[in-house]
Amino acid sequence: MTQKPTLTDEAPAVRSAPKPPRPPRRLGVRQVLTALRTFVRSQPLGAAALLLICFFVFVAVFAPLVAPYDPVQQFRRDILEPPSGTYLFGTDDLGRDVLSRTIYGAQTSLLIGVVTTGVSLVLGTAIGVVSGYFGRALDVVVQRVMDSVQAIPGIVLLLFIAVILGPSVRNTIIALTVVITPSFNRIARAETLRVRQEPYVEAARATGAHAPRILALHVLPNLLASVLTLGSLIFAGVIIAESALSFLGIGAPPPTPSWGLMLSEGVRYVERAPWLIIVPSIALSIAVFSFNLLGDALRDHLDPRLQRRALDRVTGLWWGRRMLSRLAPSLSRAADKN
Amino acid sequence: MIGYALRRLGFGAVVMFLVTVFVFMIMRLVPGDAVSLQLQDTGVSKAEADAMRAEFGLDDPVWVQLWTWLGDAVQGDLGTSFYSGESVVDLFLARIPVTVQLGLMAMMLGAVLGLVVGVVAAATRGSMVDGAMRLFAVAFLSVPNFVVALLVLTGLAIWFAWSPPIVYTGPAEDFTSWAQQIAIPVIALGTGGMASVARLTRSSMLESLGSDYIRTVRAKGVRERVVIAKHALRNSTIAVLTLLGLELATVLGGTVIIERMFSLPGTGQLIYQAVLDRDYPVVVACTIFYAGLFVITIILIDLLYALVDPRIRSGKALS
Amino acid sequence: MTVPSPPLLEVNDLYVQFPTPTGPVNAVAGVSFTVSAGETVAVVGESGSGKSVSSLALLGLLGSGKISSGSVLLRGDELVGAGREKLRRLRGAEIAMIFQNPMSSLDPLFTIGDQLIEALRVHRPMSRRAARARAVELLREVGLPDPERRVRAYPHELSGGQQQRVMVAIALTCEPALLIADEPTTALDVTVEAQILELLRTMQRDRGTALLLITHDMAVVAEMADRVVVMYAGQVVEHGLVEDVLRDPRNPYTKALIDSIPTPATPRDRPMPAIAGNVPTPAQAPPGCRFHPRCPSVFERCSVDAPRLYQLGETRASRCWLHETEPSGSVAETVEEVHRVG
Amino acid sequence: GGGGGTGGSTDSGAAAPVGAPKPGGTAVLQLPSEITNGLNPLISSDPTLNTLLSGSVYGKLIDIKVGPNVKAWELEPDLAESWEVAKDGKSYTFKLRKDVRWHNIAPVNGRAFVADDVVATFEALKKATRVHQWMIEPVTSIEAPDEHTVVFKLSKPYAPMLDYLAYHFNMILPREGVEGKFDLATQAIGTGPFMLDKHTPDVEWVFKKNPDYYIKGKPYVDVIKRPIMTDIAAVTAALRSGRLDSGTTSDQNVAKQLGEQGLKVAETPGAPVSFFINPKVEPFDDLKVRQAVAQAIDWVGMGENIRGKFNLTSLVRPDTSAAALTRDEVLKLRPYDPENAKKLLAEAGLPNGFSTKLMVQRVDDEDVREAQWMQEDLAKVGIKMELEMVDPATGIDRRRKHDFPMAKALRGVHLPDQVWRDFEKESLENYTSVDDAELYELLAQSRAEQDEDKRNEIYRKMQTRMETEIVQVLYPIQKFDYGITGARVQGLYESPIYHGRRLADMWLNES
Amino acid sequence: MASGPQLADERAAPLFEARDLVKQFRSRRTVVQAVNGVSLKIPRGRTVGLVGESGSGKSTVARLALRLLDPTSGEVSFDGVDLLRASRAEMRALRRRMQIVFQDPLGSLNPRMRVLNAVGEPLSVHGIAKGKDKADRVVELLERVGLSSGDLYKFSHQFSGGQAQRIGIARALATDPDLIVCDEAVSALDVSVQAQVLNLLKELQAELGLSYLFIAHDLNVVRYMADEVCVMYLGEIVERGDGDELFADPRHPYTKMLVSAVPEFAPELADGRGRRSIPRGEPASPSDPPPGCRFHPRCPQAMRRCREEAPAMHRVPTGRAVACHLFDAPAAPADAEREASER
Ligand SMILES: Nc1ncnc2c1ncn2[C@@H]1O[C@H](COP(=O)(O)OP(=O)(O)OP(=O)(O)O)[C@@H](O)[C@H]1O
Ligand SMILES: Nc1ncnc2c1ncn2[C@@H]1O[C@H](COP(=O)(O)OP(=O)(O)OP(=O)(O)O)[C@@H](O)[C@H]1O
Ligand SMILES: [Mg+2]
Ligand SMILES: [Mg+2]
Repeated sequence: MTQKPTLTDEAPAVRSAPKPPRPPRRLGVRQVLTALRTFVRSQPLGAAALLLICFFVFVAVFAPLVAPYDPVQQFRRDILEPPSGTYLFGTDDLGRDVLSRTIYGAQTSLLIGVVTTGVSLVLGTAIGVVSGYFGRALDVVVQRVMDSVQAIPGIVLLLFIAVILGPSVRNTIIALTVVITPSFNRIARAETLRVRQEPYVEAARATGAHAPRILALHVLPNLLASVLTLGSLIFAGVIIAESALSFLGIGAPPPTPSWGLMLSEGVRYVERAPWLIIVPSIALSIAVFSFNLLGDALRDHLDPRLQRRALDRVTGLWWGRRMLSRLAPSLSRAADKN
Repeated sequence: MIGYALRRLGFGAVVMFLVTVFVFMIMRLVPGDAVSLQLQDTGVSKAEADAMRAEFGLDDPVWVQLWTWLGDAVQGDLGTSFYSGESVVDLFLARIPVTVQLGLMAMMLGAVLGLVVGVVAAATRGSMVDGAMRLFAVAFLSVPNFVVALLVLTGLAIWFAWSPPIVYTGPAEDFTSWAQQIAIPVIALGTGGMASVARLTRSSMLESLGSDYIRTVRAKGVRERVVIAKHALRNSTIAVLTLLGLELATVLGGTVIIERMFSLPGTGQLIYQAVLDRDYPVVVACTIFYAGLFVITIILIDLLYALVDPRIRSGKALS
Repeated sequence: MTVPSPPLLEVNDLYVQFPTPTGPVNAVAGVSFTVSAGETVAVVGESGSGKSVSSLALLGLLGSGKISSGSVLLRGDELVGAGREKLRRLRGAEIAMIFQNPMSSLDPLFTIGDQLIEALRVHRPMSRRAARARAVELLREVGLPDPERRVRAYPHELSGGQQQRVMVAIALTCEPALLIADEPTTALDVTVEAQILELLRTMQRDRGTALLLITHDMAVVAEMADRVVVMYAGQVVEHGLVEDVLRDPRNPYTKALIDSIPTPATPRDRPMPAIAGNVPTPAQAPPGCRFHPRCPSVFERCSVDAPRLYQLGETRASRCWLHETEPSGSVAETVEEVHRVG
Repeated sequence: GGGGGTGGSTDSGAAAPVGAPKPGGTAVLQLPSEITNGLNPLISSDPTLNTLLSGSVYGKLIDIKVGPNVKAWELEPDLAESWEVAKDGKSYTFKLRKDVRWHNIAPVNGRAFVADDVVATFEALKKATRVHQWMIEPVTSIEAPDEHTVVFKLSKPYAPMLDYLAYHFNMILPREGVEGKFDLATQAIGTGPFMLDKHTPDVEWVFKKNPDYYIKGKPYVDVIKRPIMTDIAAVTAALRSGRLDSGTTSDQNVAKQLGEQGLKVAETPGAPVSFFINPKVEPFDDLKVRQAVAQAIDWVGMGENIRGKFNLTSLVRPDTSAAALTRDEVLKLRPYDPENAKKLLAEAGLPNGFSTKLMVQRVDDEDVREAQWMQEDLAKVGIKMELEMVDPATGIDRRRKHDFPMAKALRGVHLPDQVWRDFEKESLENYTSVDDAELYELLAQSRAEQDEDKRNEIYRKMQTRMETEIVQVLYPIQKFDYGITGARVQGLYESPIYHGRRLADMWLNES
Repeated sequence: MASGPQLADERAAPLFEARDLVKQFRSRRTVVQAVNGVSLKIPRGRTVGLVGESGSGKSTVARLALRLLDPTSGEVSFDGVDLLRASRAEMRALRRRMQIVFQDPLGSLNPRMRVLNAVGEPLSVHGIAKGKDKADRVVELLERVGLSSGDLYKFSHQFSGGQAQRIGIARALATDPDLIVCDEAVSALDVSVQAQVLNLLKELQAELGLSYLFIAHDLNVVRYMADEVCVMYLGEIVERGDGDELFADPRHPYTKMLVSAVPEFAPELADGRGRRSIPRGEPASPSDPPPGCRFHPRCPQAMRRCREEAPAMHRVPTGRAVACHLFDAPAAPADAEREASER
């Protein structure tokens, strides 16, 4: 009654693949397109957000071509002109074209957003991963330092850094990076503690793999999803933070066109020249909105089943209003206990 | 539990010490000092300015300053302002109530609205209501709070010729006036919090709604309303608590713009002005206070967890 | 109990659909079975065969899924398409459920007393005090030691076996006519499993509750059930009295499944009889007979046409083309017709 | 310095009063910032302190006149009824009023004001080296021959003496305060029309009427509240809702808007915009380059577009001295002439311009806008100027360390002599290291010159020299602030200095 | 391949030997005695099975055996090398020769790694093969476990549980190990697939002469796989012996309880119901083990002595060893082979 079991049982799926397929190229156009296609299909909303972001990036990169005027050129006869055919979105209090400033503003704001998020992501993740993976004294020391950076009120750090280095786009980036890095550290560390206990990491250790290899091939790829998601959300927070810094006069120095600066400069004219804040506000909102949506979509897309829990916690905890999501002590603590 | 708490407190102390060291190091790098500022417009000679510096201990090497400060701090003396000569503790304590009121109210507003929005969105997942609520939440996230505050303030003044009372009064003195005064700042600060609470509530609600124990509750025949309000919501509070606790720590440190805008005598203004004035004793003390607050908040969150979740109470890790 | 009483529960040609990113998927495709009052019916099948989905569908607890066709009759009363409120009233009162993983099936934030009291008071007006007293009594009945104290315990303070006892107590609060137990012992150790199975058995015997026992363990079926329904890839492939099916499986799948279970008698020096290949997910169910790619007795027709469920005698049915040509000559009749008869 | 930004007065209403003065009521006047350093005038030079106390709580010997028809700097008696200057300019004799009493607050308890108080005050001031001693530097002795006479003896003639005595710093304190019988830092007991009633830190100051003020019937209002309000949006909203009677903005657009809405707007002369060019930094060591910079910028356009109301000035303010160069004179010395600027640059060997930085210490938003205006103008002649925003502490520090190529700030000086003091060699505020023998010679002459017209002539020469030969410090325009008052506030006149006594003339028309 | 119940092979030195392994996990408040004096020998080419309830310390023994954890005390040696004294380099070299297969087939594969790299990881780590060589070798391995080269570039989520477990086994085979520890390698699989994997493991053993430490909680599976079965209870081995005999004639009261608790699947028995005895009590917690014999609170035959004194391992005539006072026969206390020593 029993059929003789074969060692290599012939499941039809196996049978129909006689030749080994070519290895997928790492970053071929085809791969990117395929990845994009699946993303679009599974996350239409996220794809729309991505499109918007691409639009912003395009506008930022090609600002000189897109913008009707030089963003710092002062049309001194046309101060605070309302929107018209000449100035699509009106002019500001120095007679500069608001549309052009908004377009160039995308450059500054995106630059600050990308670099700040990028650098703090890399830095924070590196610190968190190493600290979380090796644990013990190193972890305790590193985490206390990170805690201390977080425990200093963001505004004090930002003010001090701005005062020491002077306000400039670069220094805004430095200041925000210092403030944000600990949150990436936290999430990366919490995720490392989780991933460290995954059987596949233990399997790699059993194989005799060195720590650097395990970190690079097993730990990092598996926490990237959460880190990237947090990143896309923090990105939005950074743009908002930049406006707050500008409002306090410690952001990008004038006449640099940046949305934050435009908002903080224009806010005095809400009544007389509302276009001064409406235009950058809308740009800011759409950008932030896109990054939020993209974050959500990335989370869903990258990790349909894995890590859902940790991620939801994290993404809910992003910047919110203030400087940081000082997130995940609960996560790290939960992991500590094991 | 006690050992654990002690360990946390120990960490807290380390953190506060590190914060102190950082702040002293940073101050060394900052250009300008309180003496130059105080003596501007006075035609004072350099020698006199240096004498004043010596008086403030500003001419000592930074580690001596740090050591002196620590020595005094251990004896309970956190220093006095370079300017008013008042004790920094008094300065801080006089201003903390406003910040705490503002922070707490904003958080409460954010928490209540956020919970409602989050719960409704989760309960109607995928529907128009859900979509609208999420959109609404993100919209609030993407407008800086000072812009919200300004729009509300200006709008009210233009259309209703109304503005909040100018002079801050405590809630005990004149409740109506206080309420009117604090309303707009609270709204401005609270909306952002609301958006993040809503987000988090929604996602953790969805997480609990999909869990096994909710299935059990439903299988008992419990009404969906009760399922959501009693079981799912309570199980989502851990995550929301984390957020709220940490937001509190940041909201308290981040009310500078709003406090300035509404002339609220809070710590945000104090610390901001102290940095600009290079009033180091005040900066150091405020930072230490905030760091302490941060540490305590985190410990408090832990205790709250234990209150909410019996597993944590008995020392078992979160599931 | 070999004579089937009029069915308490009748599930007829049930289809359950889940939306997935790649389009809707039928996780359950045409499941029919009946449960009579006081009877124990076991549903077995490998992981993903649709056992849980079928049972959750009965009470509208599918979440994102929905019943796309078929009918569920509880004492002749149609449940498919019934209002939420009606289903809610049935849950716990008429049909109760216990689940696979007791650790995660109890709300961690409430004491087990609270959870029992909630179950008691949902369907019957009852004072808290009375409910508490009843809760203690129920805990005692399910054999939880020291129930007066344990009523104030939180789920995590109990062991897995004790938690499952609490689940049983909750399920039995309203004396339901049918208890659905979805793999109640899979997460438990063998020693504890034996205890819980014993508990279920006595509870059922004492109260005359019908039991729909979902499991993937043939041994549990052998221990517990009167009748067995074997599922594969969202379909019922065979059903019948336990003695008949286990002793003489007619469907090749059932046969192969039974063979692949290691027993104390399995010879150690010979390979285990195994079924080649893997259980297909509902989305990739092959055409024709869903088992044909793995079937040792496969022939051409199997990969083309889907076989119907053949009635083999009064209490027995199997889904296989072999029955059409079977010399035994038992009347090949679809189960649907049987239902129409009685 | 930067802190003195709002220069002259903070509250002012220019329109002629409606109806007759009537007593009573509470006036709410914006105070833009909190004091930083305690209330002791011997220690603090905080402008906010002067706003609060000078003239209103503490009287001075001499004051300046304000009122509907006063246009220029004109002295009037306050605690001194009359005064006399010796021919040689080395002795000043003041006859004091006899009807003045100190506020009725312990430990002074409303005793009569006597010459001894003046002696005590100025002796203390001479010792208070850190702050204002420089104003009375040549004074060698202060004597009180009788209860109501005070004689100042000077080492040399010192023409600015009277101006300085009228200046807001020189409040007269009771001897008890000077001697520490009460704490000058927390208490203020003066002779002025108002008494300090209450202070809630960071919130507000409350003053109440001094019932024993020497001018009978004044002050009119019972209470003055000075809530601390920094944000212009909040001030605007409060003015609109009537919660605030008076506020100040530096923003012409806001002022215009509020004016259109029925509030009274008074243009109040403010501090000079100060622009420093550091000759120690190349290429500014070349006078031609400095001249080019000065001529490349359209100062008039800047004033018109950004400040609205402004005065084109050289260093001396028109509202405090008749010596100030007029607009036309200034334009002649410092024309807007980008072509010439380019030529000058070419002559200096920089035909293609150069890159530099402007350190901007922001006091109000207009500062930043002006900096951008200057930036654009300089760009047109090929000077690429980057803006470097600094906070006040950094600003003052770097200016004193001469650590900037160009700097823009608001230097809160009022009186001509005060202006020149900055450029003395040893002065800490000599940011651009002015070192000009001829200028110093003129300064010495001016101090010795008793005749006002002659002295003004010297001041003119000095301004001309600064504009043409030195060109290291420019106060290119004097900004105006906009005092905005509600309809009920009457009789509140602008003043170039912090001048609290004018509040005694203010009354509220409750309608 | 098959062999009789030749236990404790004296002929050759065992491939793997553990002596008196103790592992305690200390947390702030409690000490979990996960493993408490376990001794094991795995002869070359043989399978030693380990059964026990959840939490009895099976996985901990597995980790100790591979030195993924350091024992609190005890000795582990592999092919005569003392693992605990091995240098880093030695240890790395030894890791080539011992591999592990985990319970959760999907969890033990990095979700972000293609099969090629997952299976090839040991090859890369030990510098055995690179590039094309590696791919060839991986294909070979995949074919050996019943997969094909078509799967080379897939990710783990594209496989079913059974296939994923095959990948795990392929990875374990990559370095030609001598010992594979299977920690519940089939527990998560459906019976039909479980049978496939069991067959595969046996087949590989026959072909490659592998030794297995085979851990499971299903007695039937362990019996089928192992030459010698060890029954663990609360960190201790309570009985060991040939699987068939253990089943047919359990000696230790715990083994008896375990065997009788297994629901019997016997289609040929018309009515076997209710025949079983229902086990008493529940396992105690390893953080608070009972004194004396750890099983005594649940033991139907407990005596006073059991409460006070921990039993030693006694050899019983059938070639088995039992840790129970009942076997402390007056006949031969001297014969008692003290394999496990209690503290
Ligand atoms: N929410 C859902 N969305 C999509 N598919 C689902 C969902 N729930 C279940 N399914 C699919 O339905 C099929 C049947 O699942 P079901 O849980 O009924 O299996 P089961 O027989 O109970 O298996 P197990 O023994 O693992 O519990 C599975 O293939 C599963 O993937
Ligand atoms: N890293 C650890 N820290 C603390 N306790 C641990 C750790 N690992 C295991 N334990 C504890 O040691 C005991 C034995 O665990 P182990 O995993 O070895 O049991 P097991 O027999 O494999 O159980 P299962 O059948 O559930 O896998 C358990 O009580 C467990 O909680
Ligand atoms: Mg199931
Ligand atoms: Mg285990």
